[in-house]
Amino acid sequence: MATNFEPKIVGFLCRWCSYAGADLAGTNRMKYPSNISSIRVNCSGRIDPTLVMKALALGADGVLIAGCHPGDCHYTNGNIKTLRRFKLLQKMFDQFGIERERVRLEWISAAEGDRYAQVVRSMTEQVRSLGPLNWKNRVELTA
Amino acid sequence: MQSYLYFPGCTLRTMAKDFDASAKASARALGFELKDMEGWLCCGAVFSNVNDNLMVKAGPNRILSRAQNEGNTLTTLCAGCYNVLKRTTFHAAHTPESQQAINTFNEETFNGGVEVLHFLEVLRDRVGFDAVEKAVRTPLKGLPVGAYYGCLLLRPPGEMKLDDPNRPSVMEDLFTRLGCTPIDYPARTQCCGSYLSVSSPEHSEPLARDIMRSARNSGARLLAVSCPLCKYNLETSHDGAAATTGDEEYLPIVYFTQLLGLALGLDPQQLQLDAHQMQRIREAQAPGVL
Amino acid sequence: MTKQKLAFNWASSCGGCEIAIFELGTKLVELTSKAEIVFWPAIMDYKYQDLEAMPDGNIDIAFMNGAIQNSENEHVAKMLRAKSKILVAFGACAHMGGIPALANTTTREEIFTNSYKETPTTVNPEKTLPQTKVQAKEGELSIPEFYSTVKTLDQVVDVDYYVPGCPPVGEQVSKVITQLVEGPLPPKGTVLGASERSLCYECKRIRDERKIGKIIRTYQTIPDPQKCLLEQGIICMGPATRGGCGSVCLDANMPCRGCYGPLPKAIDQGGKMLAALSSIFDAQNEEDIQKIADGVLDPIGTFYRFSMSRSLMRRTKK
Amino acid sequence: MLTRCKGFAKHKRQECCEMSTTPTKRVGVFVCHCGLNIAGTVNVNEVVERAKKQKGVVFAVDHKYLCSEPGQALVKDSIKQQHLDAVVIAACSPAMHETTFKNVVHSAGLNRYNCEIANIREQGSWVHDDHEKATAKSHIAVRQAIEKVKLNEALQPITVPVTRRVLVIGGGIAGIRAALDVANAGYEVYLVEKSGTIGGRMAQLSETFPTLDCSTCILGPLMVEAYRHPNIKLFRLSKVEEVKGYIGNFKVTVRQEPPYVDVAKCNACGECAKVCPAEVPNEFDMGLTWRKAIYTPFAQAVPPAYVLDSKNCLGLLPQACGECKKACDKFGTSCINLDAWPQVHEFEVGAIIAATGYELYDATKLTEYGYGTHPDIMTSLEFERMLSASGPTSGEIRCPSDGHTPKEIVFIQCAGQREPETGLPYCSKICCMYTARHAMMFHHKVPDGQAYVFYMDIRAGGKGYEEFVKRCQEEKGLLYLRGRVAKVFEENGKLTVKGVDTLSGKTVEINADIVVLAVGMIPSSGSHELASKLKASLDVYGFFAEAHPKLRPLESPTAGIYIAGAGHAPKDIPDTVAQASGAASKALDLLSSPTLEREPTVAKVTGELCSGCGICIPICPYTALGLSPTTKVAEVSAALCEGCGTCIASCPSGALSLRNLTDEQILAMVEAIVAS
Repeated sequence: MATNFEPKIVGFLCRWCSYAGADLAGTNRMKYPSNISSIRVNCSGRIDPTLVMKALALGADGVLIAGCHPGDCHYTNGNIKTLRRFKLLQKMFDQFGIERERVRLEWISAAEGDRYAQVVRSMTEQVRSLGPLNWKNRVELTA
Repeated sequence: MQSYLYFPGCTLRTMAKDFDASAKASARALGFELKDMEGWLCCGAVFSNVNDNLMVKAGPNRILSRAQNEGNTLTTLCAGCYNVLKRTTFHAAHTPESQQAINTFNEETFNGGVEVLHFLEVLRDRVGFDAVEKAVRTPLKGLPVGAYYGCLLLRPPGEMKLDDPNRPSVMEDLFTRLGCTPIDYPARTQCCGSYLSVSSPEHSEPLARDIMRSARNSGARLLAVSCPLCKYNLETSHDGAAATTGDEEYLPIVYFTQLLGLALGLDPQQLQLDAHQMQRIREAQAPGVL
Repeated sequence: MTKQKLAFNWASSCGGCEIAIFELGTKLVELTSKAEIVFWPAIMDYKYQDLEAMPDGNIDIAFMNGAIQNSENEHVAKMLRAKSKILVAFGACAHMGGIPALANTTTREEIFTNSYKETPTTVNPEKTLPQTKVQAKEGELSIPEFYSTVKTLDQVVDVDYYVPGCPPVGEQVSKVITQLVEGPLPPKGTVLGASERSLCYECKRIRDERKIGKIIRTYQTIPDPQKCLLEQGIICMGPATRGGCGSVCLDANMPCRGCYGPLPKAIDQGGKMLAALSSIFDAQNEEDIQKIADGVLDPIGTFYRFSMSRSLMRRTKK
Repeated sequence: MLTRCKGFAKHKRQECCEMSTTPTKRVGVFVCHCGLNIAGTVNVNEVVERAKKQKGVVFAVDHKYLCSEPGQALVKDSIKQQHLDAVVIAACSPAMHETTFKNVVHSAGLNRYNCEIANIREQGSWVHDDHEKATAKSHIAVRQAIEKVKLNEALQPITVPVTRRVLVIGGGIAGIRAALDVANAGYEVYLVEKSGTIGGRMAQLSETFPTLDCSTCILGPLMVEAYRHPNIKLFRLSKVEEVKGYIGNFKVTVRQEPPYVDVAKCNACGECAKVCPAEVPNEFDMGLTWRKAIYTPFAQAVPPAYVLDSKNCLGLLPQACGECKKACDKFGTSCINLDAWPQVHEFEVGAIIAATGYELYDATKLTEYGYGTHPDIMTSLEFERMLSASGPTSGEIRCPSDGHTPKEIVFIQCAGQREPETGLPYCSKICCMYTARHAMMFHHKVPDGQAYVFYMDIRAGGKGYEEFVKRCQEEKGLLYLRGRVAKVFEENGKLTVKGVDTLSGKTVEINADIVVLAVGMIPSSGSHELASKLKASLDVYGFFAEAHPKLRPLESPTAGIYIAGAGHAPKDIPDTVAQASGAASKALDLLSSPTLEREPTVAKVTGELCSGCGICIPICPYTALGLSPTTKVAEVSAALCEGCGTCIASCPSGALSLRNLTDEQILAMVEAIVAS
């Protein structure tokens, strides 16, 4: 795959844990690739699988959903509902042939800035090595 | 015949043949057999003082990785082997990363897929004490036996889970079924001094002596153990004790399997109980039973 | 007033939609007082030349059913579009790709190898595969090109209205035709002959508690005809599917398969159903959740049975 | 693809319906340098210039410190001069200054929701070294914010009425203090207590450290005050059955067992107890004494009347005995009614204070210490009762086994505590202190006795605490041994404590007459059930969780629920009282206005799209969703909704949406990311 390829990764971060964790990574000046851009949502439970699909269909190479660790959800158990949807979505994405590395669900607490940086680093590298997803053209080309 | 995969361990093939023999004989009398596992080697207990935490586990992991080809349980007699093997399975399951290193080193894969059983567990949880009681031919009526557990059978409790670390009852329960009168005494879960008896007997000896005393003071006339090293330390200490305190009273020590065998009506020779020991046991017991 | 000119045509479909119209019976006859049918190859002897011969915009209302799976489908679709004032995507296939669109989980190559080489009933010693052009002694013969990705009608031509269903149910069909013939016309892009709300809105079954402990397939049980199928563990596409079909499947004690397509504001029918279904999994930890999820054996086939081409992903990565 | 309007339709058509009508707002973008924090890595000018090119942006400018006074002024003035409808602030994380800038926008006459923050510092300049990439990413962030703010709707905070009453659960010192504070401020309080009297654990204590003043003497007056207070309605023998509603508007159902004794008439003559044949261990004395089935919990109990516990009474339905009633009718004031029924009370409150207190860890689990095998091995609270003048021995220290005065006593601190494997992992905080007090009291009462205290380390943080412990340690006949006890056992009739003194490095064996175990505090048994009724979360140990460990220690994460006392974490009396008053003032803060405001960014249902499939209803953790009985479709209670949005993700018809975080907005942001 082209090594100069810069993946585009959409990050859906829950406001109370993961977004705060991402901020902490900043406060501690931890470095990670700029390929991810985050969208702050109240709870990872807000993320509807169709939004993930749409993101990929629109041209994202990877999607990261991050929420509070189970048991820590600010909304009691929104993250568990995310997990339920994610598990089934993952199963379907297997069928669609979308590599699991492209769509990840991670639990990142407000204290885990380092973990956020780590996740972004590893995910960026994995997606980079997988190459562009480029879904739109893929569909057109195989017409 | 129901059979259990069995790990003998070095001592049971040298110093503690009687432990091995009595266990196997009793097992047969109870209708199951202890089948030696293929290619067993030292459990590694004696290396437990080396400072490389992973090397210690290399040996036991080999044993277990081999055992898992023959079955999903492995039965032991020696409390030391039991402790080492059981804890190895625990760590295999709970510390995957270091386990990875060990597996790579051993070139054999083990990830905790074997349940390590002590013979006592087999009797209690698999065979069942009721079945044992039914099989008793010559009950050891009123034999005031003190069960000695030591550390390795019970600790660390989180990993061993054999019985309550401070107030165990498995051996007492067994002995009651055999007709004995088990004696509860405070020191039964105290340490016998373990390998200190090699490096610095002056430290281990008093420990062992306390245990003997405690047992005797509480009215025990016989001690039953499940560990060759404990047995050695307790026995050797007694002489020391006798010498220093002028106390001649001899407290015989046998393996719990030997008592089991007797109660099941097996021939003392089969259990490798010599005449001397038998006499002690008779003395200890209410006269006219054996 | 002059009679309106109607046309019916099919692309990649099973013919069920044609039957659905044909079944109108006497209604169809009444219709001929207001409209005349100028093109309907399935019923009467028309050739494409007849269509080509027509001037642009000659047809008032054209009903096209079937998905676009090969170059012929596409060609005819374009021609019909040009000749018609109003083009209606009729039935699930034209609307969303329908059953044919499940071919989007595979490729032309795979389909060819399977059907011309591997199926046990195939006798094809030379292992010849269809070629779009072949030289025969009579000259060059050509057949339409087979597409790897099945498309909806509106993915190849501009479509004015949609009539969902596999097939659309009778009374809805006659309503739609009358409405289009007599006017007034609804806004372009309207989905006709279906409700704006999901099937649940008209479903008679009793709902108790919204949770699913285990996915059950229809052959594994005889569902309680009174209770909501979803709550019995049977995947019913009802919540994510337009009503208006008269819930015929549910009356037969069978779950909705989703042929009436996504709801007006739903981004994606299958995705929405997946979200709704998994949301009510009765499990709190990863292991249990996985167990239930594994009960959905074929997610694409379940959630996109009729809407693959209309979906966000449209096909699998191949 | 359905938005194009061509084709040959003959009739006149109205315009396309599916065209999403993007509101055309005049957006202003403000990019902050934050000194060099941002400008050091991000090319601010480029961000500004590229922002200007975005659709809808009519104004873009940068500033050294936007959060500064002049910076805020710049935003405010530009809004006016440029007639902006919406503002994007590209600066630090919204966690820092979102409120600040929303207020600025508000002060400039715009709706505060027409402001979005683009985080180009914490998730921009600070995490990327490469200037180009950091700049590019900052641009994306700005575009996201622009796209979102364009679709934001102007919202007004939701105001809900506040029922200006408070429910206090638990009648211990925490509950009493909180109830009194609220009541004294002039608001009504419902005080619910499960036992027959208020007073709680503190009533059982003999003295309190470090001042050694008599516990009941300082507690008693408060109990009476609370009982007599016109604003406090006491429900003893009561249990919270159900809690509905939300902050400011809770509907509470309380079930009250009857005392079977008319408080107004009873003069506590005690004739009833004399004849009662049913004897049970007295929980107030930790089972060291017996009481009758009809009894007074303790001398200072309020109300000062007898109470019958129906569980231990020989039988009420059918009446089996009735001796007490006969006696009462004969010698007493005939105040006993054995046909009384439980009552169910329903009332509304605005705030709830949970002060459920603690229980002791089950000492029998600590087999190494042999509790339960020998009567002279006791828990600290049992010993406490023995010290108490109102206790089983009227304050004299005697061995429970044979009643002789102990000469040697061993106190074991951290009994089963700070032991992740076999006991409680945490420290109960108060044991060092009361053990010191116990040892000192022992020495006062048995001057020729010898006390030993085994400790791991002394934790005496608190006013006058360290001094107090030092004083005890210096008493003669009182020996502190730093180390743990391995085993307590009975050998030839004598209790032996075997432990180690880590300072001398020697093992010690002590023959003790009494062994006292300082067992840890655990949440009281009911708290788990209560928490689920309150929808308040608990921590791993079952204590009530706080909203923030540092900054919001008085509030539960569930709005309108406040926590006080040892039900929140092990605490001593001063801390408990302080937290109780704190919780009370938090509740008063809520009650201070007749209405309260809530974030309006909540879920909403588009009725005509909803088919009432009901999927969303169990999804909501706050029961904010329900099906309307009339329209049969879902409806949101805006007051209950916390805006998490998990229902939206579950809605198969797209009828649900989250205000100012709609699918359209999220997708617009996604496009901003992938399109660039």
